[in-house]
Amino acid sequence: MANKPMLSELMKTHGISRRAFIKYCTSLASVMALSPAMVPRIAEALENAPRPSVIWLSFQECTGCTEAITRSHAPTIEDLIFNAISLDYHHTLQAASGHAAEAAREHAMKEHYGKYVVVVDGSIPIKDPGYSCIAGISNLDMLKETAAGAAAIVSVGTCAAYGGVGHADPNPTGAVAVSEIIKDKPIINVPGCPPIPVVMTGVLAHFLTFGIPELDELGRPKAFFGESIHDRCYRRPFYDKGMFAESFDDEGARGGWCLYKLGCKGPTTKSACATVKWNNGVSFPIEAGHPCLGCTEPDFWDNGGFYKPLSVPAGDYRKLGLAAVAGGAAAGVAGALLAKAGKAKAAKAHETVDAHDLEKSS
Amino acid sequence: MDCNSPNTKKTSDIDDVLSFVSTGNAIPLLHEIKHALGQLLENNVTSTIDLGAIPFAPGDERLLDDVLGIGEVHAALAVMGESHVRETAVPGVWRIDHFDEDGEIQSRFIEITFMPDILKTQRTDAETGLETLSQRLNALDDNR
Amino acid sequence: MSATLERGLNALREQIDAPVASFFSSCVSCGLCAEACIFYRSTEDPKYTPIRKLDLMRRIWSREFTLLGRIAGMFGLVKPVTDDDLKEWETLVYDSCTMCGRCSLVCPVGNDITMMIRKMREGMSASGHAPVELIGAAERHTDKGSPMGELQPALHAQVKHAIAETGIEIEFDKPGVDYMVILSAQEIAEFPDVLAAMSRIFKKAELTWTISNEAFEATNVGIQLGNRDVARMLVQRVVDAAEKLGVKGVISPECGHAYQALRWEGPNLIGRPYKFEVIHIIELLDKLRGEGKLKTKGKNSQKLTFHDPCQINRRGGINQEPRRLMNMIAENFVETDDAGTMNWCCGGGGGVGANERAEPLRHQAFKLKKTQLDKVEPEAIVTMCAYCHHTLDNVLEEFNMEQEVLGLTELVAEYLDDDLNDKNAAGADA
Amino acid sequence: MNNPAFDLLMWARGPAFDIALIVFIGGIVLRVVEIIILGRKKDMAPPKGNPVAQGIRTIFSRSAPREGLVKFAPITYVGGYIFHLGFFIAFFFFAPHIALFTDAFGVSWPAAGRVIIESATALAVLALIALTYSRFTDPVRKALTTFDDYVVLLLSALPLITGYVAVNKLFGDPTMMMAIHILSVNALLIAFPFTKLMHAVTFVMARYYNGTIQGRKGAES
Repeated sequence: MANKPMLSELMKTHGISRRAFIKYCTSLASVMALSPAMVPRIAEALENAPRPSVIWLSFQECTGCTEAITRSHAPTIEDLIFNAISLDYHHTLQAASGHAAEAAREHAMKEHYGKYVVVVDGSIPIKDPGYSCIAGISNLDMLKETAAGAAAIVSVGTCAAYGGVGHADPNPTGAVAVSEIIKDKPIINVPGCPPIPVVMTGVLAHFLTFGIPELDELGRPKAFFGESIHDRCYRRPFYDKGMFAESFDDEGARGGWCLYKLGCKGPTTKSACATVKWNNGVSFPIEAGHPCLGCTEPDFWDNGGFYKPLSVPAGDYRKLGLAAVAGGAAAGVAGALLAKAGKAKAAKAHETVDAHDLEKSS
Repeated sequence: MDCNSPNTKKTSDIDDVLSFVSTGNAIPLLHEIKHALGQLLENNVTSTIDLGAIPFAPGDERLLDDVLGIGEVHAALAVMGESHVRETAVPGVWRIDHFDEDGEIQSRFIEITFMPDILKTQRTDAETGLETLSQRLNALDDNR
Repeated sequence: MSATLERGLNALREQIDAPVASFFSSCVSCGLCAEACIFYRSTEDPKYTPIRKLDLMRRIWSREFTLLGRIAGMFGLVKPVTDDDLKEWETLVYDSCTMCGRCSLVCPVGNDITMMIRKMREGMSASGHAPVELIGAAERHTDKGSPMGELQPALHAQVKHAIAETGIEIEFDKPGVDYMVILSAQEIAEFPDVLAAMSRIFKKAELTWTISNEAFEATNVGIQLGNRDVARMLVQRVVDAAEKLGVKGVISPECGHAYQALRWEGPNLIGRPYKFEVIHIIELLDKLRGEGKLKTKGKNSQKLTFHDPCQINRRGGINQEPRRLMNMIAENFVETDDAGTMNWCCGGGGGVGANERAEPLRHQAFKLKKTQLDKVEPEAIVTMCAYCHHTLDNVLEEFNMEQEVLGLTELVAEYLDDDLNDKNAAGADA
Repeated sequence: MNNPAFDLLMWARGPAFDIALIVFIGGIVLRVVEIIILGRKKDMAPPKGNPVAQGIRTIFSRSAPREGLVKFAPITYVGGYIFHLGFFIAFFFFAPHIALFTDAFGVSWPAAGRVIIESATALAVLALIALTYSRFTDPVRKALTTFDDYVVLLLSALPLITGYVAVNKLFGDPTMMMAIHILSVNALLIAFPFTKLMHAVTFVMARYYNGTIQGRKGAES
């Protein structure tokens, strides 16, 4: 696996023309939100990219991220990007198993110490590390051990990036994100449940060409997570015109109106879904008629109900409101009674006067 | 609800409404194109505008198509999926749409140039072509 | 017994009710009441902003009638009201407010500021901060039956005079008649012609009426002073006399606050409805006109305008009645700007006219009315309040204005279609 | 890992909103009950007009200015109308706000478009600036103005401004701005019963009482 041909060689052997490669680079630039002027540089960098060894660690996860990334129907240049890396360990995909598999990981770590890339999907339980083990090694230990010699870590999926579903309340396993454990390595978060495959390859492409991309405060590449879904949503004009679907089966829903009132989290969710879309650009949740769940955001499971509009209070405020009415009424009665007592006292103290009592004696 | 029930009138109504929905981004974009065309003529500078980088609604799309129109050249490329290179009715302004092998849109550009680069034969491809041609000629020689 | 701070504060406490609480809760200190106030508009001094005149009452409300104010008071955020405060407010509450009620009509949140000034004066008077003139008038009214002192002899003389003039008998203390007439001290002293006018009109309309020796005074200084004990006592006199005579109704004369006192405050002061009705003389005249019992002949050819007394129109609800009468007898009736409900006060109402130190301010305030009068240039001003009449007479002289002021009742009588007018007309022809 | 902006947003629309709502509702009920229980004596004077009918009519009719007065306080009148109308439109016709009412009461009504909402918001803010300016410059208003008034002006402006910034993403992280927007609304809710903001409820009572007092006399109100 170690002596893979360079990308240009690969293209030649696959009969891919330079023109196709330029087309890919152009589209890649568009996906990464880079200027079209950058295309020549991308092409050059991709051709001469080093081929880092990649160790893929899967912890508390559903394999959805791996599924997503391997679900390309047609062989594309994305495949080539993957071919350009040396995936030395991925316990779901690799042929080897058991000791042989672990040996491959240890070998890669030793061979490429300080240079390999660790890709993680899944959260890490820390309440009891024994909740999730691979080959008898707890996730926590394996992450620490593997991360020690890594050049960078890519946390793929919301679980690895932010804890995800495992971290959701009440978090029985004490699941945490990679960044909670590893503090001394650059970490690129590629959240999403799962992340868009093109985004994953785009990040890898960026890493191969220009190194670690510019990240936002949540460790996400700005190129893909710089703007909210709401801002890029093709249904945004309906929002601006005040046209909303009120249920999943009304005129608005059929007419493709804005899904804000059905709980769409687009306004607070940063992701490229609305532009890059899913399944090779076929569609994305909102286009399919479902509000955005906000899966690229930390704690999206617990950020209010999926079908609750963002502007709606998250708590059980109705009961509280009724309690407040009762409490306010009680306090009001108390206050009024105090006031009335004062007034009654004043009335009692009232001595009928006549016109001769209106001047001060002094 | 029966999702397959044909309700064509309804759908066309919706399309009609949608086509009027716009973000207002088309007009500034057209001005940018005009400026770029001026630059091309004055300083021979080509420009590329990534349509994926601008929020566009169907109404914007319609306006852009209406204003630019369809020109004389239309090239269909077969490069890992189709690509379409069309000159608009405003010569010097080209529309380039890249599709992947499933026929889904990959990226879309407007190029302001005398000749889009993607149409030109790449040097390495020509080199490969030379090799290929040589091999084929050799094969002919061998078979002779 | 004498006035003290504690009695003043208690009096204010007694006055605070749900409307007051809702008014203070609603004020957003927008300042629009100032634009309606005759004293602010004529001086542009912000201290005359109506709602500010109530600040002491607001503080008591806040400190003692709201739970939150109580708490704020504990932290010293709402200061208690002191005697010095009341002293400082005296001129604001008595000199610069005629209780004209314009502010209550413009307040966007609907605060009846005028009603609160009335309440505020309860506290002011009980704490000994009422103007001496008003206290003096109250004492005279209590002891001698009228704010001007002993007026009974004068009244008898005027009645005699009226009988002589009209040839129609006027009987005192006659039970079982339709109406008991009461008069304002101003009418008895300055405008006694109203007696003859009423006498003739009622005769023609076949109404029976009388005057009580026990209660002929209509004014009620207790209302202006802001003292409900005094006001109640004065109302009670009229009520007792009327109920003793068993009259059908009491005619409230051309006097603003007298109408306010007897018609609207009275039943609440004595705590029960009357056994008779109270009707304003102009209301009655208009009613007679409507029933065809009041007919006139000829019209006044002068250019006439009408001055609305605040307590009778804006605060009393008598607006169209005088206008219908005016149209019956005036050939050239012109209205000033803001005529009717939003008419400017003459400047003398609410006890301000009796208050000597308020005179310069009162004159200043008249300028607003003057501007309106100058615009229409009437030859005479008709009104239906003897005190407005009195104030206008004085102030017109002060400003060297030529107009004559006329009482509406007298003016109507002048054109009454009766024998006396026929005789006079015949005399004039001859 | 947490997103501090989203955590703040969740706190703002969660516990903070709950607290604000309790204070808001409890406070309003407290103050209204306190006023109503004070009561007023039955009026013994036989009515000339219809007090109750006029009281109810005045609740609405007093929304119009008294003729001829606007020119004496143009900023107060025009600014006042624009602010109240703008705030009303922005508050009741912006879809996310309607969603709140739908959630709470199950009622819904058509939303206004962005142009209307944003114009209303901008105008309301401009009106508030003008009203604040006149509190500094108009002698009457200056003399009446207390600390309370400035607090109220600020608290009314903040939700408008932060809402505008959050929706238009003018600056700051949009999620953070949304959180700040909701927090500013919470602040408004909490302050409501304890400040002059209370007039938005009690004006109904005040106008009604004024109307009944005048209506009994058959006088205008």
